[in-house]
Amino acid sequence: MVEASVIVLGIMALFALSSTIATYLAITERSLVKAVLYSAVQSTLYALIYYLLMAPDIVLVYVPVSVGLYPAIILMLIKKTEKEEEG
Amino acid sequence: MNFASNVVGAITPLLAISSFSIPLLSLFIKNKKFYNAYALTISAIALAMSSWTFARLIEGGYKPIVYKFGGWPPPVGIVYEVDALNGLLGLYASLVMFIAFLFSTWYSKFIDDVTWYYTLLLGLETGIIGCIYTGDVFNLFVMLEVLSISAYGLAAFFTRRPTALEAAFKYAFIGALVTTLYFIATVILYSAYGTLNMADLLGKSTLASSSGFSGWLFGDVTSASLAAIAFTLWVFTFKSALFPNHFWVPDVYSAAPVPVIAAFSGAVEITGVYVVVRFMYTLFGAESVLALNGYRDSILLILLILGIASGIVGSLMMILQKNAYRLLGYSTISHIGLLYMVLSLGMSSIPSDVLKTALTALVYHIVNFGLGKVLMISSVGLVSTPTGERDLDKLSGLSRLYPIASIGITMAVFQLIGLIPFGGFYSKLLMYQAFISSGQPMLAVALIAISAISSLGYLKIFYALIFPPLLRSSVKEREGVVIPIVSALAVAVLLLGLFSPAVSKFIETVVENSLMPKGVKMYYESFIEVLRNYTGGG
Amino acid sequence: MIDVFTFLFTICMLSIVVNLGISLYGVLYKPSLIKKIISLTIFSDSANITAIIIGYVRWRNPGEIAPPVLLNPNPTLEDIEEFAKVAVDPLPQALVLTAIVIGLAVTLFLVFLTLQIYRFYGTTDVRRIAKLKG
Amino acid sequence: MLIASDPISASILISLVMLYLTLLLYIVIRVLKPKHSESSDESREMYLGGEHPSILSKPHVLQSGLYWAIVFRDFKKAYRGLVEKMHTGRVIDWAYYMTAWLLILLLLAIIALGISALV
Repeated sequence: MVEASVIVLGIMALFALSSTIATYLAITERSLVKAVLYSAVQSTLYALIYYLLMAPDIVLVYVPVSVGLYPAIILMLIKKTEKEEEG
Repeated sequence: MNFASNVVGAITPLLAISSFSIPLLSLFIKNKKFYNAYALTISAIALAMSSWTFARLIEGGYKPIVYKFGGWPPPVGIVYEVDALNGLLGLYASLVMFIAFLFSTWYSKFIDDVTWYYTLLLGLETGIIGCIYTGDVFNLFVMLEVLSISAYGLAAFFTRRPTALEAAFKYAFIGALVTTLYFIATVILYSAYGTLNMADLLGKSTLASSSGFSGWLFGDVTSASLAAIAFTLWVFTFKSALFPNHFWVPDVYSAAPVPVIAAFSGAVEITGVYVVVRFMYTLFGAESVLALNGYRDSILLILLILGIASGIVGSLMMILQKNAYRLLGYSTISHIGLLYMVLSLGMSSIPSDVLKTALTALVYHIVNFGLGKVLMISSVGLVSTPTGERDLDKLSGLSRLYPIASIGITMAVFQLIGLIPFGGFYSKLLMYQAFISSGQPMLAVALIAISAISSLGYLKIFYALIFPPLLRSSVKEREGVVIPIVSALAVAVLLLGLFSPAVSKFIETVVENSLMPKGVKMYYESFIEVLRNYTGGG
Repeated sequence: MIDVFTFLFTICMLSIVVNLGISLYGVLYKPSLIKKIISLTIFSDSANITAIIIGYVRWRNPGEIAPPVLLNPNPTLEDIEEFAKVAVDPLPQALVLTAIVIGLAVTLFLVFLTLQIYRFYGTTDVRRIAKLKG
Repeated sequence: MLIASDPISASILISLVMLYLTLLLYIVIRVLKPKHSESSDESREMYLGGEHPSILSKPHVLQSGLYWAIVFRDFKKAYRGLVEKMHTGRVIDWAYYMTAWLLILLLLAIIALGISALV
């Protein structure tokens, strides 16, 4: 028999692993726009982990800042500067 | 006692509120003179409060003063705990900041937007005083961030100069990384000890090693302490510009406003040194878990080696510089190296009276170096600011226009090299004694070599600014408030030397009542006393 | 059951630590300033989530777990004891809130700085922004 | 000798070293002091440790020319390492030194823990 809390924990581990993949892609990706998108994916996964870790108040702060504001600002910055990272 | 603790708690909120209210005030008041007076008054009040606090400390036999924020008792709430060491350093830092503000009243003629400048500079002072007075590891993080953000802003203050932007980005990117790393360190400490209070950590870290129990909340106390101290040391060697982490200093110095440079070398880097001392001697002393398998000893040994490297690299690079402030940046690095050399004499093989001499030399040299450096920077600033040049070639002979600057530079060079009637000599003498009696004469040789090499670098400033005849016709700016600053500081460095027996004796008492076992015990006991008062006398 | 718990938690912690390492590499060694900003946000997020995981005291007392919110307005002593057993540690959450706000300020400053640097140097590649040397 | 632990002899010793240093510096300044008259080949060589000859036409020695002679003669190798390997002004070059220091700290911690686990 599998407990519900184990399932929750399993989901959390899954999220954490995928966030690692997203981070790796965000760092290695040449195209900066794609890198921002990967980092937004990572932020979303982190937000879900926060929720599972019983920190809903953090989610409320974290989602607008990290999923909304950061990518928007950085995309604006990219629009004004460079789109590709040099080798 | 109660009133004294309230004064301690009031300093940082006062500074912070007055800093943040400047942007609001700027909506109504445009006059530059108002902001000069405003900022100067605030920093004078802070200076008065910190000196009053220190006077109360002396009066109370160096019994640490504890202030509870919002009345929450430690270890739950944030506390400020002022013992002899941070009382003295807080007084010293607020003095340096006061001089920086005084110099700013003259310097503000040359900058356009004064409001933003003073907001950031007051923010910097908030951060410095907060970092020095705090008795809470997480509050240290917050204050470090306040300090850092103001410092990044001030480094990038001349947003139209590419070099200022470059320096600021080099400082800010790694600075942001470094403060986050310190956040991780505090979290690790909390996870293992279940507390963020410094005195509580001190008690638990010592207890854990003697009774051998571990695993409070998460993981093992020993490994958590080791990891946390590794991160913390890296962070604060960056803030205090020790050798491999020193790269930001010359860049920031070559482009920041002059009073800010004085504040940086006099107070910001000293704050870094102070935190390292606090962690290595109070929180994780010779008896704590950190002493496991010689970890503390080996870390101190590495700090010693890095201190020597820092001194040598800094003084060698000084000779090469063309920018006056960049040169002074490398001189700061070399002096920070000397400070770390004496700081790291706390290995278990070294007897405690040698350690006491070493720490006395440390505190004495902090004061000597800081005041000498501020004197130097304000003299050079007087010469260089009206022309807007920082290149030594272009400044050549200009100090002939300002006799007071020539006097100031001469005195400061003597102080920083360490010539005999000046304070710098006596603190280096104490260092020398500590090295010799610790049984490592090579360290004393290194000290003399560093002083010798760096004297060539100081001679360069001397030779560029004072010796050559005045070539360009340059308009002389009125010295104004710089004359009293330079003369007061020159007298101060001379007095620090002339009364050196009394001064070193006084500093020795301070060290004995803060960093030596007796002082650490007092630090812990006053925390316990506050706790007991709260729980009802039990 | 405990083994499964430990295993899954280890996976979580390990991937966060790997994230920290990757983003540390990004901040220090990636040449593009924008990439550095992205790495820095990931780095501070990972630091925050480490704090939250530490505050999640699931392994200390297995069983019920709840957010640190007391529902009963006039709690008795038993209520509070019960609450202390099931609630997660609220302190790391307070720390993280502070850290998020501070991180926002720093990131905004860095974005502004990068924009200014691009205006003067015409590049965001740090290898070419090296006027200050020696 | 160097091993003088009492304050008085240490004081005398250090003052002597300082005096010696000051003398040395004084000599350096005297040797390098600008001469407005014809300069001999010897002094020409002193100045021209890697500098353009045009500096001799200037009324006094410029900053950049002063130590170049000494620097180039004695510390050439050390400076090449310091300037070209370390203080290049590029953040990525610093990062190697900084991470090395962090790694040393962490490595020491791991070694200390490892020893206690073994013993």
